[in-house]
Amino acid sequence: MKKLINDPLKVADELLDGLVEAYDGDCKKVGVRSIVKTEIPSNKVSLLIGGGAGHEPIYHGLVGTNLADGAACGDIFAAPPPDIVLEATEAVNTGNGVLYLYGNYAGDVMNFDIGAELSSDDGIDVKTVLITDDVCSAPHESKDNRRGIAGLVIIVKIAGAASQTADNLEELERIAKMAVLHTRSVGVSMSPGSIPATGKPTFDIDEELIGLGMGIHGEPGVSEIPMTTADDLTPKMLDLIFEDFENDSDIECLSEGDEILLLVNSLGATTMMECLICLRRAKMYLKDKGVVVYDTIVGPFVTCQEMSGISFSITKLNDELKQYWDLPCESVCYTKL
Amino acid sequence: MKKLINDPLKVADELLDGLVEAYDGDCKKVGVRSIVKTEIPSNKVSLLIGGGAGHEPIYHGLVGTNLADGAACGDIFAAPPPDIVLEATEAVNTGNGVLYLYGNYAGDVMNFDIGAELSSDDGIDVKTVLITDDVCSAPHESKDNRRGIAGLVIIVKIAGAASQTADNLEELERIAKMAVLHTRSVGVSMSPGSIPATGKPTFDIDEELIGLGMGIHGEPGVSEIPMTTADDLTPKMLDLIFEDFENDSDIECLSEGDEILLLVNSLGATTMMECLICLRRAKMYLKDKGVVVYDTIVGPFVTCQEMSGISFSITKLNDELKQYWDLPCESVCYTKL
Amino acid sequence: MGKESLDAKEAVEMMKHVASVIIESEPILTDADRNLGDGDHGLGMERGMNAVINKLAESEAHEVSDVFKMTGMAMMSSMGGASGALFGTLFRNGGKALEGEEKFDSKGLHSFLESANDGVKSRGGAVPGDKTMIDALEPASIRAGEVSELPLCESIKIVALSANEGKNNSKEMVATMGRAKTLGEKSVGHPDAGACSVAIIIQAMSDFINT
Amino acid sequence: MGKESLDAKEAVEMMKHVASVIIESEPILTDADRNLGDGDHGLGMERGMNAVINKLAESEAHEVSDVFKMTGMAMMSSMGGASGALFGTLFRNGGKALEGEEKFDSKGLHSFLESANDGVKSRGGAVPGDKTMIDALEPASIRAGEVSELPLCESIKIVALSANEGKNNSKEMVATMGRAKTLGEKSVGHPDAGACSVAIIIQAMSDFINT
Ligand SMILES: Nc1ncnc2c1ncn2[C@@H]1O[C@H](COP(=O)(O)OP(=O)(O)O)[C@@H](O)[C@H]1O
Ligand SMILES: Nc1ncnc2c1ncn2[C@@H]1O[C@H](COP(=O)(O)OP(=O)(O)O)[C@@H](O)[C@H]1O
Ligand SMILES: [Mg+2]
Ligand SMILES: [Mg+2]
Ligand SMILES: [Mg+2]
Ligand SMILES: [Mg+2]
Repeated sequence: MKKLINDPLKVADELLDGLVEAYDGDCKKVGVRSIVKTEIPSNKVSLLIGGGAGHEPIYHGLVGTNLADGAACGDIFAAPPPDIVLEATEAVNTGNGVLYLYGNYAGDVMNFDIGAELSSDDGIDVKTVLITDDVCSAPHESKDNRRGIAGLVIIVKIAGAASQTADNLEELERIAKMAVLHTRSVGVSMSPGSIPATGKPTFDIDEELIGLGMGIHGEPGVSEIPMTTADDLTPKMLDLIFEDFENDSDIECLSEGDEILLLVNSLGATTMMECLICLRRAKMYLKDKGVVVYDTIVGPFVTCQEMSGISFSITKLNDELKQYWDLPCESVCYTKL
Repeated sequence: MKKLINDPLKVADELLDGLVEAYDGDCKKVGVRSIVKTEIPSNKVSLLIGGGAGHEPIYHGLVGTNLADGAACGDIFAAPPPDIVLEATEAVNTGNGVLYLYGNYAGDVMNFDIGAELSSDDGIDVKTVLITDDVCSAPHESKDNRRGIAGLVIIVKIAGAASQTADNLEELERIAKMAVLHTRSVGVSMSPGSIPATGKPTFDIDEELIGLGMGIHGEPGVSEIPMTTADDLTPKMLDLIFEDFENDSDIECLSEGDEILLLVNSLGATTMMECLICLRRAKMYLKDKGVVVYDTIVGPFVTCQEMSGISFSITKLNDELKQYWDLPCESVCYTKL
Repeated sequence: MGKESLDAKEAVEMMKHVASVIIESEPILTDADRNLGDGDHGLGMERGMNAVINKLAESEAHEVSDVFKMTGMAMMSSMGGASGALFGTLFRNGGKALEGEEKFDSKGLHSFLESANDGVKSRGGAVPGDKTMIDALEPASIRAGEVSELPLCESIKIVALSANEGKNNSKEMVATMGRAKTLGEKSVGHPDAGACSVAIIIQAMSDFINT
Repeated sequence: MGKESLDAKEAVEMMKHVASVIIESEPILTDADRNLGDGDHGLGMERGMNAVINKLAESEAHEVSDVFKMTGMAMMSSMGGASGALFGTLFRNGGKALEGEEKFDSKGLHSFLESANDGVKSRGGAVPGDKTMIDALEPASIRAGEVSELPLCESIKIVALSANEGKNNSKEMVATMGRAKTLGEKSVGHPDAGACSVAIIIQAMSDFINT
């Protein structure tokens, strides 16, 4: 694995410096390892995201115009320590409260929670919404235990838009929760990424198998299935999302005429070519179901180094979510006119 | 190499179908293998791009709002045949002429030229501008022989903006040529991509070497150098671009206070993390030179399957180019607010 | 000769020794986390322990409790991840239980581990049997209570054995917490990475105290 | 027994044979292009020759010239890439030179190759020695002029040998055209992929004519 890096132990710091540079002044680095918008309107409810590094262009790449106000960045695959959460919280806070919105991983929850405790010691009002879109990581009865995967791009986009106009922290929390409830993802992986500092792959998988439901660090999914074609795999994955909407009584199932957002995400090594071929089949599937795709997003947004794999995320839209989706946004990770 | 495809001989067709789907109605497929905007204003000078497939999200992903009006798409790494160029030309033509803008490869030139001959038999006014930004592919004295690499993203963006307001084909040609003259790139590769139909790598390279100046199909560059760090390689690559501006009497050299666009492109397998780390070093270099980065673009835009490598492209801005750069644009490949 | 207690200065030396042993053990911990998690536990602990070494070199510890609290702070601030919060909590909570004590002795060892264990349990919500660091920490804490009348150099040896046994027992458990939880039955057969760290830390303390 | 000339129907059979030989040779051509180019020449030729087979099955050729022109059109429309334009031009231009001829004989072979060679040269701008398909095509064309008094089954054998020799000579050349040009001196030692295709095509024609 030839990687264009310097000191393997400094990649998280150096990539953050590079990310700040990519913003050409729209964002700045704060403290040890946070990135924050240069200008945050003083009357705004703030949106803070974050998580481990190594998944570029998320998480820190989702800071931007009508997106997150800041991100607390950890080391490779490691949640940011509480001090970093605190420094980011202080930097984005305008006095109107800060919503923490991040993927549901034990490490992130503990560190952000400690960060929230420290922040409230400082008098900052913090609420937390966990991203839990990975339907393969827990059954729907315990959907709050699910991991956050690529659906976070849509969820952060919607919350970012909502944070522009939300009157208070509770209102932003409500919309972020709605975006989470309405967004479900299923991923697969064919081969692992590696940790830059050790060069070791994060998991092993047979040459003939696909990990169905695998997480974005290679966490095991529901099963290993034989390697197959794009056209065979795509409906299998979408079935899992449709079934999940069907089984979950907290939300109506996906039915004819429903409008959705469709995100096809590459985990890194899977080419845009493959994503597009899978997208083609996904659209056939959705047309069959009579579901209307309001907007399609495709690309490598949530990656894990050179890990190969793909995920589909579907957001069931309602008028409110759609209105927030429609707002243009700009960032290194995702830009929409 | 586990790839999520179906019939390896149909990848170019299927990915195009997927790409059309990604546009959610803003673009449509035309003829055998072209993609064209659904609505083209009737008074517009048209911009047609194109080239071989397998480099997604370019070329066909650069069709869109304030970008190209259409693209003629070839098979994997193969220029589109003349019939496809013709069908795309007819579809984008509004009667005000069509500019062909594509990378300078023998196959593309021959096929687009035959396409232009067929088009002018049909009474369509066609002009051609070749993209030749790869400084390592020929010395500056014969810069018209150079290959087109990642700088094409900037060049097509600028020409797309100019095509919205250009009074006639000659005017659009003038601006596209200016964008080409002002844009220079240098690439490297560490490992090859493969052709989906054969699974064979497109070239071989030593585990300890980097191909300096390699093209986006793995065409040889200026030399093979030992694998090194991001911070060591980046200045070496930028030096080549600066020297080229210096040596070429057709354009003034890059000097203090000049404004530039900086594009860091991944060839596919090189992670966004690595791109950002290299970007960090590039910005230091540019600050040292006193050159002002007006806008930074970073990501996998011009890829070659799972090939690893990176390129830097620099566009020396002037008022006219800057004005076109500033126009928002939207497409699957590149979107700017 | 084995020590019966440590003062603040000795506790600093002990934690430096612990840190160096953990740093050496990075590959073992990395492998353990590769089997069940995302493979970064070794690096995280290495990062944390390097921060501990720096912190202990920079600032002076007046009490033994400070040594452990500084260790916890350094780990929590530098590591991130689940284990940053948890090992940070372990040492901070453990250290708090020693506030006001001049020496670190067998009774102190028990207070330290009991409070550390409570802290980690309430921070992470895991209980024994969930295949986490708790499965090494809790038996060690209980055993420390049973042997708190022995001299430190003796009790720590016994406690280290318990932690190690707990780590070994974690092999047979099914993961229900952290990244490993989705493995279910497949998690059986490998020890938990965090439990490995706990066992190595206590063993390193014992080795230092006994030389 | 070798043929002295071919009518349109026989020319169709010959081109089908040529197509099947090229399709079989895909791996050889792929490897040749991997050494010097982007490795897709074999697939392109395979794609083109499949289109040729379909085209010849669909539409009827009344004259021998039609057979070659249809071959060229099918290749040009289906292949893309440098070789789509060039091999398309080769067969289209070659075919044009035979317009009005009822039979394809030794004289026709010469006209075909001469016109094909001119077409490829003016389309691609290469000259002999540039390490392209021209280096097989031009010697074949010249030799065809010299042996045009022999019966076709004899002349084609000699011409096929020339093409093959030309292909072999291309090994020692330095590439200056197409994707291989940036290789410079490093291109020496491998034959040009397009020259391999030309040699295989003419050899397959010869084999068909001589059975
Ligand atoms: N909720 C929890 N309670 C107790 N220990 C936990 C919990 N979650 C994780 N752990 C411990 O943390 C270890 C993993 O640490 P590490 O790999 O550094 O974190 P991450 O999971 O963020 O990559 C596990 O082996 C386990 O011992
Ligand atoms: N300008 C040219 N003139 C003549 N032949 C050429 C020229 N450029 C390329 N070729 C021929 O085309 C062959 C490569 O064909 P192919 O691999 O199909 O095209 P591409 O270069 O587009 O991938 C070369 O081996 C060479 O024989
Ligand atoms: Mg981790
Ligand atoms: Mg090609
Ligand atoms: Mg881990
Ligand atoms: Mg080729």
